Amino acid sequence: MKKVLLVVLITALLLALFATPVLAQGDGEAKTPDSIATDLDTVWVLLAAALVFFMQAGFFFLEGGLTRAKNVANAMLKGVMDFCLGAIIFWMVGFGLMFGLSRGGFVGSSGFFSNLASADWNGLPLYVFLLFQIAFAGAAATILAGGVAERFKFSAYCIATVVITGFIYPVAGHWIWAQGGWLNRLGMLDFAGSTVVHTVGGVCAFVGAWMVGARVGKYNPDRSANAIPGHNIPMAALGTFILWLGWYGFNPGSLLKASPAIATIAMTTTLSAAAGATMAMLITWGRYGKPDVSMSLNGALAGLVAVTAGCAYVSPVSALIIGIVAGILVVFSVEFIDHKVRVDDPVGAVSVHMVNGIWGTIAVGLFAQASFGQANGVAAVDGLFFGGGLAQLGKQLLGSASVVAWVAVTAGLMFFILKKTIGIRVDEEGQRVGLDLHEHDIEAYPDFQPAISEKGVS
Amino acid sequence: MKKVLLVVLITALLLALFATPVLAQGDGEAKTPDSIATDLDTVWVLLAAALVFFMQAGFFFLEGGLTRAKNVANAMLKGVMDFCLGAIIFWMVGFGLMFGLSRGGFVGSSGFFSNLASADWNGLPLYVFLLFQIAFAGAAATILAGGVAERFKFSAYCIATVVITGFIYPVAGHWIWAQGGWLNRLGMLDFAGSTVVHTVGGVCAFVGAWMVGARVGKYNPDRSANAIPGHNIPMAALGTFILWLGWYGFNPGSLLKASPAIATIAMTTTLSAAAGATMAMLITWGRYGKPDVSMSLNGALAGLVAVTAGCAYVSPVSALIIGIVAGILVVFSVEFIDHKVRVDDPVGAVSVHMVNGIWGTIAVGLFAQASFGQANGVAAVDGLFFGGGLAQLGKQLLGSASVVAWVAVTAGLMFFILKKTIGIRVDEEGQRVGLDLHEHDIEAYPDFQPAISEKGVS
Amino acid sequence: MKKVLLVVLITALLLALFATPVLAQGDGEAKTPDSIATDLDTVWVLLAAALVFFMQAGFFFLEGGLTRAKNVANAMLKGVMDFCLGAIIFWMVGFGLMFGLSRGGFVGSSGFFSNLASADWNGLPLYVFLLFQIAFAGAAATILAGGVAERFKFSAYCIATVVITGFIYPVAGHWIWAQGGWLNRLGMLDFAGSTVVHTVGGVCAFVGAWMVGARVGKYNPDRSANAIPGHNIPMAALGTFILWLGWYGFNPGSLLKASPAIATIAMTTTLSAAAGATMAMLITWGRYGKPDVSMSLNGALAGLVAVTAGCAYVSPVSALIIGIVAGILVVFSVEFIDHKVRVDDPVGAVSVHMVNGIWGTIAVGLFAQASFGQANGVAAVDGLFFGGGLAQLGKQLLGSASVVAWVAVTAGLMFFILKKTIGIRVDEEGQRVGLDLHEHDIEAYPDFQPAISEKGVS
Amino acid sequence: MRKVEALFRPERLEPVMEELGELGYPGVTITEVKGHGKQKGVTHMWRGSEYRVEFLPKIKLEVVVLDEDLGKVVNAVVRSARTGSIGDGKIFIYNVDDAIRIRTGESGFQAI
Amino acid sequence: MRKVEALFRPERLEPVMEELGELGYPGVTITEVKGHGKQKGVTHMWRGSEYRVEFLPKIKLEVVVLDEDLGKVVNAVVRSARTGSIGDGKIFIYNVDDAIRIRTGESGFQAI
Amino acid sequence: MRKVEALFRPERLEPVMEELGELGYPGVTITEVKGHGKQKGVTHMWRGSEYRVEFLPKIKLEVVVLDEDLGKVVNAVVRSARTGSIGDGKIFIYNVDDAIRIRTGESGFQAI
Ligand SMILES: Nc1ncnc2c1ncn2[C@@H]1O[C@H](COP(=O)(O)OP(=O)(O)O)[C@@H](O)[C@H]1O
Ligand SMILES: Nc1ncnc2c1ncn2[C@@H]1O[C@H](COP(=O)(O)OP(=O)(O)O)[C@@H](O)[C@H]1O
Ligand SMILES: Nc1ncnc2c1ncn2[C@@H]1O[C@H](COP(=O)(O)OP(=O)(O)O)[C@@H](O)[C@H]1O
Repeated sequence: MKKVLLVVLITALLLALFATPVLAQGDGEAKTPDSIATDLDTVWVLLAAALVFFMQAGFFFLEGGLTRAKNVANAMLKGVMDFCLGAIIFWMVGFGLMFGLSRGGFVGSSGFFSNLASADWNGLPLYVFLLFQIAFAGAAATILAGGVAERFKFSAYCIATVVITGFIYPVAGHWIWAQGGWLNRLGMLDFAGSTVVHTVGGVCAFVGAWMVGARVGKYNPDRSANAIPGHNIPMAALGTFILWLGWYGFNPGSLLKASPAIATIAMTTTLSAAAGATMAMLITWGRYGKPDVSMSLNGALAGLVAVTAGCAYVSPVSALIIGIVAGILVVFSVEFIDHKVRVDDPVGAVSVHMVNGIWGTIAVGLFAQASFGQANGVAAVDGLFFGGGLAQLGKQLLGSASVVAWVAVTAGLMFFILKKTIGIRVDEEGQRVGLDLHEHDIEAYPDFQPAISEKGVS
Repeated sequence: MKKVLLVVLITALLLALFATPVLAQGDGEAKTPDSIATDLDTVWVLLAAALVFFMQAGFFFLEGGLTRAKNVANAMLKGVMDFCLGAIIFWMVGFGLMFGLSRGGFVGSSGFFSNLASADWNGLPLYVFLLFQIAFAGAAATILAGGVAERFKFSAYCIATVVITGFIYPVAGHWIWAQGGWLNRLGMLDFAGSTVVHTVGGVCAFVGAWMVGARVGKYNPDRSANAIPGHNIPMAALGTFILWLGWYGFNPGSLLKASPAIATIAMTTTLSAAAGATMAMLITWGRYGKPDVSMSLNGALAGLVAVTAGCAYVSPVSALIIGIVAGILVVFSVEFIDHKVRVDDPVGAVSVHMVNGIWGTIAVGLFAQASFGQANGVAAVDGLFFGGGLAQLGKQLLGSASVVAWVAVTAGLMFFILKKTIGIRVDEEGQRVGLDLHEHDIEAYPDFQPAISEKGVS
Repeated sequence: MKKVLLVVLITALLLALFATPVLAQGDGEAKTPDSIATDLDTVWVLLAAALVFFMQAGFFFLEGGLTRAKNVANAMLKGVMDFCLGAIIFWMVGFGLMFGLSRGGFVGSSGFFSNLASADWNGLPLYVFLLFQIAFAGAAATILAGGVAERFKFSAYCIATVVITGFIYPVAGHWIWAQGGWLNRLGMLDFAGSTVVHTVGGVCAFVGAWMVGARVGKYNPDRSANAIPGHNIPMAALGTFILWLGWYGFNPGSLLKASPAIATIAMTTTLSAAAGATMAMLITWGRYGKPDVSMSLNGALAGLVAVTAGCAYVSPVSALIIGIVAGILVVFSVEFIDHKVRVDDPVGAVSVHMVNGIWGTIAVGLFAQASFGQANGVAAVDGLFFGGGLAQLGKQLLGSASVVAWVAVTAGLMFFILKKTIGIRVDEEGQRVGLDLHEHDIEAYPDFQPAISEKGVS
Repeated sequence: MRKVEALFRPERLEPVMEELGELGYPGVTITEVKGHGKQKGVTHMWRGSEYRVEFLPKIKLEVVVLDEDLGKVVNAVVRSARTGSIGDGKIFIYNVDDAIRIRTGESGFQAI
Repeated sequence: MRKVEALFRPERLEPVMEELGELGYPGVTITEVKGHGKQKGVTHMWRGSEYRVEFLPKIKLEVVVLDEDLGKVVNAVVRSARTGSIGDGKIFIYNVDDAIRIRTGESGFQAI
Repeated sequence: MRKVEALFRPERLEPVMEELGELGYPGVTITEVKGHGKQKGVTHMWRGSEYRVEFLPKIKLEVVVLDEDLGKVVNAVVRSARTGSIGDGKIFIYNVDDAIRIRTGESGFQAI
């Protein structure tokens, strides 16, 4: 040990003597308005990407809080790993499929494994755009986690994440967001991803939740549903606020440049979220007798998801209305899926992301105003309610339906293959002891005594 | 279902054929230094607003952590809903009352329900300014939550929030921050809101806590106080750090533009917070024998609140002193209010926000330095300790006293009316079972076994 | 009281009558590209500093989550106070020692107690640079906390924090980051602080953990190690993500200006983190049979620490490889330190920060590419694997070894003196009841019933 | 010696302890338990679905007393734990063969 | 009167309660306990080190019954709590001297 | 058969279990309880106000033994749980009418 150190030191000293230190070069070039604008856009999109990245923590805290203590470490690791795996895969292949040179409007075909010292994407440094898109891919993938919570095999989850970020999501994204994507060329509008991110994630969650089956104990033989309360409400509340915070990167950041328009976009985002939470609170107050905490949290998220497609095209008042509808939708949708459809969605991922992703996409066709789109420097289109007729609405419906179909089929196939090979469901005994012990041999809260539940220790 | 889809698809396809896709227009206009400056200011204030928004989570985590487990879901929902209701109401009326055309320096009268595609507020996009102000209004309102924690009716809380963000806060804000506000014209200085936000919120909390009465079990028949320990110290610590993080939007963001001055403002903010926590720790160490965790957290917040008025006018050394005083004040104030005033303030909201809001406002009159104000591009005023005499101090005292009086009267009236109508206090039985079950029919932590407390299960 | 108020009011009114209100001056000067560039750099570095500041919460949540419930309030207060004390001390002396006029390349000698209305540091406002550096100093100091968790006296911890941020860290930092620092002049490269921050903090943690001794119950008489599971996995997961988020300030912020290079830096940072977590997960899956949650979290952090030195000099692919190695290293290092070295490091601080800090520093000598450094406007150097030969590697080894030696000696001396004077170890009984009660007379979770552990109540 | 094992509502712990304190019987052990009896549990709502909590929290208080004090103690508990509504709980009396104080090794009535 | 004290696996609580419910013995008290017996605890892994959890969670169910019902109740519990593997637990029977219903003050068999 | 019910300090659980293990009595049930006795609770400080915690955590260890082993077990617990200061706790001995092993249905001494 000592000798090694000595040799190292001496070598280093010798090297040092002869070395020509290469100091950092000052960037002597004069600043120009254009170069500064690029610098500013880079800063803005990078910080937006960081906020969207942080949404991962919001997702896994929301899921963890709304499910049981015995599965919370699994929820954490799913949330960590879907981002990590997703980031690598999306950088490798997803990005190329999504934003590469379009093959027939259906899929991209260049830009894989980017490894350039300096590159550019429509005036923005490539890597900040890529990073922003990685964070989006992570969000789309992690929506699945909530829907299949408390019973999905971790190994299968990792593979699903890879397939979603590497294939299902980028293809859908290509259609709508790539220059040459067929829905993009058609004029379908999805500003920040009600369809691209939330519908894709929500449909994955729906199909996954359906195919993995309900949690043990969720449905009775008479087909009635049991409630399985979440174990940590503050955790869910913080998760929701982290998500909301992230949305200030998600929506205004999607403009991909600094401009006064990001202010308007942030404003519509805020009003829709506030309206969604308010409505969900009021409706549960009316229906259940008391204002429901977890539904109000879902309401805020529903408002955020719904305004995501239209945030740059609609007015603040319209955003408020979109949020109101979202807050109503989410409550009834949760009940409907729980009691009628009987797909077990522990955190309401389907109601928040799929249902309101679709609603938000449609809402563009109803509420878009050319004046807002124009002022924000994006598409100037009038929706049905502002004299634009059915044209845009039709495109929105088509876009939403196509993506739903695409994801339903591909995700369905994926889950089917996983089911037939490595399996996707943790067995009854594994669910009973909890995924933390069963999948990771860990207790999330070993210092706290678990409460005795009806079914034994929870 | 199938048919509908078919029709939709066909319609959409037909539409698509004839549609003229409206693509996003590149903003062809050349960048100018001025336009970039606006873009930059927009980005900066938007991100500052996002940080201030996130302070909501800091507030509800601090409150939740310093109170009992049986009331924590209620604390969460209060924190969520006061922002949501506040955002909508402030956008509707508060903003107009605060920043609209001044009526006699007392109240604004324009700018309600802003719904413009593009608008401007003193060179800044209107909506980013509005969003920043919404976040501030939310902060002012949510301070109440901590003071009345664990016994206030949720319905009454929602109404109080609406009144504060829609009327009480904007009027006080108009006086000091609107161009024509009477205190503004007088030259009272409150850079980021020690008075406007914190004194307003703190007085609401004080009056509210006083009028709702102490929590069951807080005071004994012999008038001595019982301690009611908080249930989750890490939660309170995270809440504090989220708040501190938010302050980097709150204080430097209040300059409303990007400039080197934000660096100085962030610096004074940091030193005061650090000094506040350090002093609170040292004093509790001396007084109680051991360094107290929750008081040190309060100390940091006290330092932050106190430097908020002066952060752009004082030197780093002065900021340190302001923080030191704040850290001392908060400890003695908590004890004084608990044991002498006998108003039950579970989280120290009054000591942190009202007492230190007043102290911070006064401190401007003592520590302001024209050199700092000038360098920061704000008011160049010398305080008492820097040769400026009593002039500024007088204005500060007047401003603080006026706002205290305004809020005490209006909030008092509001709570009085609420008390006489729907009631503001959860009854003894409701407090015993906890507000989570009583107000929301939810258990925040159903999987953990509650500890047996002296008074039965906590 | 009433009278005082009256007098105040009257005085104020009189004053007001004669007062000449000093309104905020508009900054009439025209914007130039250069002034805007400075404004932008200020905003960027300020927000980066805020993110790095928030890493404190990440650190104390990670530590708290990976240790026992009875010590968590202590972990919180350590994390709060090391930042608060560190901020004050670093502003007072540390900054001057680190970035002041160099005395022989060894230590700085100016810039203490900065208290200027406006000052400049290489074109950046001084205070934003200072704030950024304060946040870094806080990070270096707080790494110690995790290593000595659950048994270190709080008083001694406070003093250690002061010495680290006021002396040990700034001197090491001077060598590498100050213009005239001897390692800097030699050409050693440590872009964002794998050595300056992480190795320094990690060696402090190692020496501290070794000198304070293992926690009671950690090692058996037969020298075998017991596992002492952490009490709150979600807390650790959130802490990790807060840290990761902060790294988007830490690494790209270290460029100290807005430029497209920050995008590349953020990209390499992300890929290394993702690779680190993925590898740690896979290796634990292989070795322990199941994917380990806390190790995967450590893996992400290991990847982040390792890429910190090289993030601006290496390509995305290289970053991925650096992260892969980091993820492998961290798992084996944790086992090695636990079972062979027998130094009790509850959270893996040594493996994450020291081991990977060294690895990351070395990695620059292997993976640096002149093309990347040049494109990012920093040093253009080729590492061993890119045809640069051993030159840079030698410098890196020398730099790392020198800093390890410096910190080992000074920190060792510091802990030795502390041990001989006020003592550094909480006695057996104190550890048994927990540091929360013993050091702060507080229960972190009084409303939850502790689980019965093997050794009695945990 | 007898053991008095009382099961009652958590919120009655304070009055019960006060009464016992007055009797000079501060040596007690309490356990958090859950009970089910005539009182039937409650229904809560979670996201639109109802669920029943069948077991309600109760306190189990155990105090070992000398035979002659049995009546006093039982009466004290009944008095102070009663609210009059269903769910007030039960007291069971057991015989104790012996008692040992760990600290001193004393046994029998001296240990109580 | 007798007390039936059954120690069994937490996951058997639901079937046990169902069987007892059918017998009309809904008055029960349960406690979360930890047990150690022939069943020896489990080994977990934490960051590369193994650790043993010696005590496994069990439910203690107490029900005081009239002497004549003892057999039925014991049989019901044995039937419904059994899985057949080690760790199924034990039932212990104690004599109860007296029972008092706090709400009414009734004692003896009326209190059960 | 007798039940040994020992109440002692949580930190003595490990030595107690070791001693019992040596006696070959690994079949035990433990419960987290809170106690109040001669040892009077502690005072803490919360934000400048004092508050008392009257009940201190104790472990209740229950082990049912054959009559002939009673002495050994009691002695083992007394030896290993003692610290000598107030609050060391008590041991109570009860008679057990019967024991049944759920897994096998065996009863009486075979069930222990
Ligand atoms: N036979 C019994 N054996 C054991 N515990 C019982 C029995 N009967 C009642 N209990 C306990 O007493 C509590 C209160 O009993 P319950 O029948 O609900 O009300 P009340 O005592 O007012 O009739 C129950 O929750 C349970 O803990
Ligand atoms: N002698 C005893 N005294 C008290 N509790 C016992 C005794 N023997 C067993 N138990 C309890 O019963 C549980 C199951 O016993 P164990 O020996 O593991 O399995 P089995 O009953 O199937 O033989 C233990 O965990 C413990 O709680
Ligand atoms: N008469 C009693 N009945 C039930 N439990 C008792 C009795 N006396 C003491 N205990 C239990 O024993 C514990 C220790 O008793 P204590 O009087 O504090 O100390 P010591 O046993 O050293 O005299 C108490 O906390 C309580 O749990």
